[in-house]
Amino acid sequence: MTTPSLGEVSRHGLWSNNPALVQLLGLCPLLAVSSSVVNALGLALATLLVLLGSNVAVSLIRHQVSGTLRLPAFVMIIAAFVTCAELLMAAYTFELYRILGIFIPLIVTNCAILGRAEAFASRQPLLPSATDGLMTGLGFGAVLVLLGGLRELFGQGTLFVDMDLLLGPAAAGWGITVFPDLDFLFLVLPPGAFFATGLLIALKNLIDDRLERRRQARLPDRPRETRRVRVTGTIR
Amino acid sequence: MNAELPRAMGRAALGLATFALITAGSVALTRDLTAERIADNRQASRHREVAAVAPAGHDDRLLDHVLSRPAAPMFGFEAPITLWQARAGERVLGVVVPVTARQGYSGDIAMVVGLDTAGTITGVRVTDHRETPGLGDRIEARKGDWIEQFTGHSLTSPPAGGWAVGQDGGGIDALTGATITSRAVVAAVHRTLEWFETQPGSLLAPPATGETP
Amino acid sequence: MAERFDFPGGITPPTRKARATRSPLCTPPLPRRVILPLAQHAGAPAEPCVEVGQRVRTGERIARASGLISAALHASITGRVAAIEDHPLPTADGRRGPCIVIEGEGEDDWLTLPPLDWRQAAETTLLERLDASGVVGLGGAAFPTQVKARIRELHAIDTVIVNAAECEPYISADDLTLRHFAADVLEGARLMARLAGAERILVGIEDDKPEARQALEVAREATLAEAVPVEIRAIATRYPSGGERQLIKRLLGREVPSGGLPADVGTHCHNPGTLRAALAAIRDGVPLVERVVTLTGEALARPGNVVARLGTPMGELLGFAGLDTQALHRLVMGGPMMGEALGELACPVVKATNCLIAATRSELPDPPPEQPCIRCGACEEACPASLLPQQLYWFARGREHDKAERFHLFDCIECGACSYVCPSHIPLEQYYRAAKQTIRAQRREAARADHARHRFEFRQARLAREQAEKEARRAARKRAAAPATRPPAGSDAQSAAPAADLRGLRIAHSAARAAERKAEKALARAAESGEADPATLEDLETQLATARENRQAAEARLQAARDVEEKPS
Amino acid sequence: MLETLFDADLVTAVLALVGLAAAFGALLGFAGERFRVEGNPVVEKIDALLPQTQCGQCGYPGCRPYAEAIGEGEDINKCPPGGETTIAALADLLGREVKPLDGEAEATPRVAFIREEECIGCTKCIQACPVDAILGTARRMHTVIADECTGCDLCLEPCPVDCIEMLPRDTGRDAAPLPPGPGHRPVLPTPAWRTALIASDRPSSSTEARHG
Amino acid sequence: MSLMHTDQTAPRRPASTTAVMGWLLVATLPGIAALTWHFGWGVLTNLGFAAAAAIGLEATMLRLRHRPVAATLGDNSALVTAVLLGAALPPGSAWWLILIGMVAAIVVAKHLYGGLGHNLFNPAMVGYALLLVSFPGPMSLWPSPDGLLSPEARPLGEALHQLAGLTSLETRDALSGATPLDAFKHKPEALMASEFWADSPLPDGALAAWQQVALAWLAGGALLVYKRVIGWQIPVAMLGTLTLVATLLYAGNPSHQGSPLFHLLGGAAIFGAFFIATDPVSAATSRRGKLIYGAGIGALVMVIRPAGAYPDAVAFAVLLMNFAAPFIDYYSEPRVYGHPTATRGIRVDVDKEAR
Amino acid sequence: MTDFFLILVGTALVNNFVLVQFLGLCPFMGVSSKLESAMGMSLATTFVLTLSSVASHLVYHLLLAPLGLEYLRTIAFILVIAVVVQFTEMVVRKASPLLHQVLGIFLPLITTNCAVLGVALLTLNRGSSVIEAALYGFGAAVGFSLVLVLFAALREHLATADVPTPFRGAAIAMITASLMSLAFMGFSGLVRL
Ligand SMILES: Cc1cc2nc3c(=O)[nH]c(=O)nc-3n(C[C@H](O)[C@H](O)[C@H](O)COP(=O)(O)O)c2cc1C
Ligand SMILES: Cc1cc2nc3c(=O)[nH]c(=O)nc-3n(C[C@H](O)[C@H](O)[C@H](O)COP(=O)(O)O)c2cc1C
Ligand SMILES: Cc1cc2nc3c(=O)[nH]c(=O)nc-3n(C[C@H](O)[C@H](O)[C@H](O)COP(=O)(O)O)c2cc1C
Ligand SMILES: Cc1cc2nc3c(=O)[nH]c(=O)nc-3n(C[C@H](O)[C@H](O)[C@H](O)CO)c2cc1C
Ligand code: SF4
Ligand code: SF4
Ligand code: SF4
Ligand code: SF4
Ligand code: FES
Repeated sequence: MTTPSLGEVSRHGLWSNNPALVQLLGLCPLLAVSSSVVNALGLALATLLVLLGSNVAVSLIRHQVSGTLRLPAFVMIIAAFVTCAELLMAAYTFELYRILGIFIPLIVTNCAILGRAEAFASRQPLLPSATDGLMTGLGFGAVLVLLGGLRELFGQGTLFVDMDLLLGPAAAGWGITVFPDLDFLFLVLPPGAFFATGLLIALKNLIDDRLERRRQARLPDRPRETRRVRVTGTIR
Repeated sequence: MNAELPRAMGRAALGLATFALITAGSVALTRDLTAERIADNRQASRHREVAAVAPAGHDDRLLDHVLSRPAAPMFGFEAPITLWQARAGERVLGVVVPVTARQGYSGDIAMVVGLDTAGTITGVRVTDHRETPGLGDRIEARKGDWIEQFTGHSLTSPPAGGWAVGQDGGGIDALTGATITSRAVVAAVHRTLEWFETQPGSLLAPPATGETP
Repeated sequence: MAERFDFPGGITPPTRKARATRSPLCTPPLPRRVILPLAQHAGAPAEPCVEVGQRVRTGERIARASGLISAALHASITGRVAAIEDHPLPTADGRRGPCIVIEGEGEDDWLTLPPLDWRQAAETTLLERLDASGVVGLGGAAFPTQVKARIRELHAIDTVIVNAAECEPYISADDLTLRHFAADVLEGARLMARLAGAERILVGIEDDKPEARQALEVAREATLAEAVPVEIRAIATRYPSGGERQLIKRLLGREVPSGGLPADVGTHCHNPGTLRAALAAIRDGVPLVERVVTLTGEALARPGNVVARLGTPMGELLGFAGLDTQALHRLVMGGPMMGEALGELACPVVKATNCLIAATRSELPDPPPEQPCIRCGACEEACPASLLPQQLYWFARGREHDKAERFHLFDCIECGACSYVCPSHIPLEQYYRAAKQTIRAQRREAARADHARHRFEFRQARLAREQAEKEARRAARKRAAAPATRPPAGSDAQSAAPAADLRGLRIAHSAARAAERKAEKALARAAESGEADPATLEDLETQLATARENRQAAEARLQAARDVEEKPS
Repeated sequence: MLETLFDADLVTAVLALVGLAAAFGALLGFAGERFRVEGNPVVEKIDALLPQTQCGQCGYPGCRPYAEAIGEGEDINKCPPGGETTIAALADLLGREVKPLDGEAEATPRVAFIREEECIGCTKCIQACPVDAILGTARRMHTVIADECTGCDLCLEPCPVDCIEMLPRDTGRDAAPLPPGPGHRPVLPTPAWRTALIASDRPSSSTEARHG
Repeated sequence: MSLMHTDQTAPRRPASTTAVMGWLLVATLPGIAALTWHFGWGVLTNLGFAAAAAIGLEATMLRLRHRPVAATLGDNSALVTAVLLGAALPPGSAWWLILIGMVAAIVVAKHLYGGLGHNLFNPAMVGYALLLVSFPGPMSLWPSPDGLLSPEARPLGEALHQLAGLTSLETRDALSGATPLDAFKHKPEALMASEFWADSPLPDGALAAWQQVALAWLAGGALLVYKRVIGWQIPVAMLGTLTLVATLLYAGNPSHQGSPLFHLLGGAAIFGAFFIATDPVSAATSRRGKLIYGAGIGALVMVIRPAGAYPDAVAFAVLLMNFAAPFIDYYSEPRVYGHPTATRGIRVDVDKEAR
Repeated sequence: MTDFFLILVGTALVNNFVLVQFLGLCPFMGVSSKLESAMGMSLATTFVLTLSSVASHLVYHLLLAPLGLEYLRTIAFILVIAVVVQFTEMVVRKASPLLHQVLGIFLPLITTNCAVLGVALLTLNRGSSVIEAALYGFGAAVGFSLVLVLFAALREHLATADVPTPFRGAAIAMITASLMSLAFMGFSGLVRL
């Protein structure tokens, strides 16, 4: 596996191989914690940190672990990061810790994290791995927050409510009520989470499609040539 | 191959153990460093909850005045009860009782109920629940003032039979679309009041006779 | 009518047979020119055995059967071979194909074969005669009767069934054949019963043909003394009772296994026209040059059944029946359910042409546009094979061929009952036909790929063997050149490696030998069973050759290693 | 700091987990040794799905090496002779996403044809053919066994006199198209007798797709 | 190919999809009439607005998807969805409620899946369930069955007001009530069934009205079966299972459970059995599959009704079985001619390995 | 007995892990495009889930709790799970290579199937016995398998549908899951946990 450029890594993590919209990994926290912006943002930050840390750590030890032990070793690293994060959150942002509840330990099993560790960090040097962790985390977080905003706005008619839990008292007044009296439970409940995610994926497809079409239009008509290796003879 | 087996096992055991050493070590270290702060946070948070429902005028040392009472399954207390006295100096103003409402819509609902000496409710707060966002979660004080309606009520007001949600013929409004949750909360508060009746005086005894922490 | 056995589903479309059954069978004037496609039967096309310009007599063989399943072709008029060239064939896709065109002389000069007595002649003689006469099934599939009649070689048959159901609307060719030649048909059936070794003959006839049934009864009464008993059973009119599988189920309660033949359940099914043609070929020595064709449809002034010479251009035949070209909207060969809509009047009548419908627009209107399937299940109720047509439709449309097969696509008899009832007017069986053809093509390609891989492996093995042999020779030469020289000091390390190698090589050699034996056995088994087709056998041979090459390569390598081994000692 | 490090709590924690991990590690080591698998049987199945043209357009010397590469994680869309069908089949087998073909699909299957009058009998093509589909010996004219030829065109390049060309292969009548689908009328032949009669009388709508 | 088509002869069965849907619409007339008779003009305002919304949405979606608009609209299927959803909603619903329901039904459940014939879930029930989950309040308020002509009956004008969202049922609390199933479900646990009926919180004549409506649906359903628009399998299996389970429950605890007749006629069971569960697109396809499918719906209704949070469970039961239908299809193929036994299920990879 | 039954129904249907609790979604979306693989995945997950539920329970109550190391539970559980999965993987790889290939990356990803850790943690919170823990794990797995298999059949059906282009693939699968989840709302309130 060759080492991709950092730009490429970033593009992958943020858009073209976005964990939430393309790889469909890390869906559980994505759907479960996206009922409001504040929850989403909290989990996004926690996930980002863990992802970054685990990618770095896995990349550092990638030459030391053998086949059978790889998986247990990686998850233990991730679990350690998560537990530390949990403890630190409990120590420093206690309210948020209480709200995110069970989902913090579950960051451990956010498939996206192990997925990146397995697919990327375990084969790449430190810098790309760190970039990948950061960008994937950002990509995931962006979708998470977007989804949170969507569901909060159209489900409850508000936005940025309770941001003070995360950002301190300064953010106490951020909450705005956009549609008073709106209570569209569908979006608040599980079905709405799936639905909104489906719409986001479709939206991404639509954008990709448009971009691709525009790119195609700009390209001159160049017949694709077929590559050939002319190899015959004995194959052993 | 058979000769290989113990070697492979040993290698794997050693490898995994090393990882355990590193990870468990770092976690344990973090924990050591944060344990105190977390405990403080817990305490502070609990205090805020308790203070919110305690009778006015207390000395802000609510969590220091702990009482214990045996379990009372009849009233929904399945484990021994640990409650707090609200005091102003030596004077006992009332108590704050941690109550669990069973049969919520999705699981138990943890609450604290504040009572003054007369058995009048000084406040109810939900401290932990898993009710549906948008429906049942309006029992949270942050999400609505439904929970405030209990303040000022006592066992006799509303009178007998009135301690139920409107749908069941009682005098307490249920949250629209969340009758089950409402029913559970109302029932738990009601039982707490009944239990309070059965503990004449002892809960309100002045500090000298009351248990100390 | 309560019947003992029945098949599920089926439909009862309006029969519309009356117009063509009012008048008796008649013979139109001889065509001036006939066009005889080389491929008008199931199997390989016939091979022309006449030259352009050659004069041929009616009944003279002009093309011979080529291959196991094929049929001969005979001149249907007297005249000169004008051309052997491509002409439009009577198919829906308007394909063209090679045909022999005969320009007539206006007279009918027959060349017949000597008559045979089917009760006396040897079976092989009878089969040869059927072969020489180009008799094929006239019920639709045009399968060479001679091949079908060899049934006895592989299967035990107890019943010969005469398929006189004629369940499709419009068609009355069998009806008229029976009205006029019931005795011949029954005798033909006896002939087939003899060839198949059957002990009874069962005639299945739908109850909308009382005259034909009457004629059959009369013919049966006349031959009561014969050894093989004949039973005539009327069945309620329902499409597709004439499908042989459905008929067998309905008459006998037996089900032809999926992918099998009626012979697998001891039956042998023939169309009345086929039986009459077979009898004519043997008793009178007349090859198959004409057949009964129903000419019907509202665009015809004089509908009826005619005995038409094969190769007659359809336009000519229809003209005889009073075709109004202005009113003609659709020309259909066969019945309206399974027949094919043709685009040209110039197509010739072929052996499988049992009916020509010259329909007006109001009679057979254009199919309405297809609507989405709503899974209403009407098709399922109509399917005589108990398939789930709507599922097959979805899979065929989605090109999910493995699932279509899983839902038994290949058990569909393409009867079209499902399309008939579909409220969304989906031409379902067209989808099935397309899917089947695609699957067959894919299977062929897969077999090709397999074969190519085996050949490739063979080549690899051969190259490896050549390489190994070359090395072995080199090793031998080396040893011969320097027999006495002691190996230099470093040779210990060298000789240790071959020793380990040698064991590996020996194992490889015995594995290669085992593989060879396995391939030999597989080939022998396939060859013995007699069921494998030549391609499979060839493939197995390739595999065996590969195994041989591998074994030889292993041997050579082993030998070379041994040579190296022995050298120091 | 030091006393924190040697805190009893900490030591038990670490010891407990280390013990657990060691036990599990041993279990895994055992399983890893016991259930060791050699090779990859799936390669056989992948290979069976490839068209066996052995043309090398996938970038591997033949189908089998490509099959092995797929087993290792190579993309499944690199075989032009196989085209969409093969990609779909591979995706199905391996549970991967279908991807568009990387390269130019071949329009129709082809076979090599040697113009025998031009052939000088150099045997170069024989050596190039991966399936031994060319017959002939040195200095005699060569010919292709059409049934065996996979159409890989590997024999084209080595021929010094360019006497080999690729011709479309007869694949039989297998191109029955699916009907046009909902919203359209099934395709029936245009009745030629009508067009022949009066051009203007042609039923224009009978075979055309009908929209809206 | 088959060049003949049913229009010429079929005994009773409608000859085109348009006609199938048309007959379905005709068959809803008795039910709609009964509903209107008992619950007032609100039924008709529901239906009218739903139909308009359905046609508008269908046309929009067809245009967006570049499909022939006029030809496809003519198949009446959107109208069927609208009528069925409109009849299921509480009479006199506000326009926005109906619109959201129709968007869920036509846009999400139908056209995102590719339009008529492709949807996996019953569109009308998707719309209904979504509304039920999202707006439990408005969805459980039924007007009292005063009858169209009685003095208390609300005039058409008021129904239009409600449709416009200007007045809601809630503001006329005195006149509105729960459905019988809803009321029965929410009776205090201590109360016996008999006591409940003796002193029912329901408006007068509510139960009778519901039963009459159910019988009217039954009449329409009979027409559907007679015209062979639907097979008998699904309704019979569903109602049979429902009755069976209800009888068992009732026999086990007659003092607290509703009687089988109550379950059969007190809610939407009949309507569901003949008009909803039979939606051919989202149901199981084979005859045996339909039996399983129908039985599943019946059983689920009787699981959810007494124990679940929603009083009338038909919508959810139908959706749940829609969800299971493709799987049922895999396991209910009939025995095909020439095969010794029926093939059931899928071939798990063993076969493929052998291939 | 009824308790056990309630646990099963409760975990399998009412609080269905996938559709209601949002656990195990990645394999749910990832391995559901073919019925065959879905069945394989169901089996594997059922096995792993039940086993690891019990093992976690034991580790917690026999090792962590006595030593006062509750805070290490995440690490310990995930270790248990990873080992169980790894072990299963090796066995499957040996026993059915094709299944192994089909499940591909998903078998190791059972480790990160949140459902597995979720069950372990949720059983802890409920303070159940070993048998209950096993039942809870099994019920969750049955619920997971049920929806996975039904969903796979649904998606196979969907493969022939004429879905608008931007919605093809994951998007329509998500929306289907949404409607399934909507249908499962019907079970809400059936059993209170
Ligand atoms: C997804 C969902 C979540 C629900 N959550 C709650 C809840 O948290 N609390 C509650 O009391 N009712 C909840 N309900 C509603 C109950 O099922 C039931 O409909 C309601 O309690 C009846 O009350 P009502 O008579 O006020 O409408 C929920 C319903 C659904 C569909
Ligand atoms: C030994 C034997 C082999 C046959 N093989 C075939 C065959 O390969 N293909 C075929 O279409 N019919 C074959 N037939 C004839 C069928 O039984 C059947 O009569 C014929 O296909 C026409 O039937 P249909 O018009 O219902 O399609 C064979 C018959 C016999 C006796
Ligand atoms: C749907 C269907 C209907 C058929 N109807 C008839 C029929 O009415 N009469 C008939 O002789 N053959 C009919 N056949 C053909 C028979 O299956 C069978 O091929 C024929 O009887 C064999 O006899 P043959 O070889 O003499 O043609 C039908 C086939 C199918 C598939
Ligand atoms: C017997 C029958 C029942 C139907 N039931 C429904 C239904 O319950 N809901 C619905 O949206 N459409 C129903 N339809 C209409 C149609 O099937 C529906 O629009 C498709 O599901 C949309 O693809 C029904 C159609 C028929 C023929
Ligand atoms: S009859 Fe037509 S519409 Fe009905 S299920 Fe069959 S194919 Fe679909
Ligand atoms: S064409 Fe095939 S699927 Fe249709 S009814 Fe006939 S046998 Fe059944
Ligand atoms: S491109 Fe395809 S056919 Fe050619 S060698 Fe590669 S796999 Fe084989
Ligand atoms: S003959 Fe030529 S094209 Fe054909 S297989 Fe051999 S090398 Fe390839
Ligand atoms: S995040 Fe839960 S399974 Fe992937």
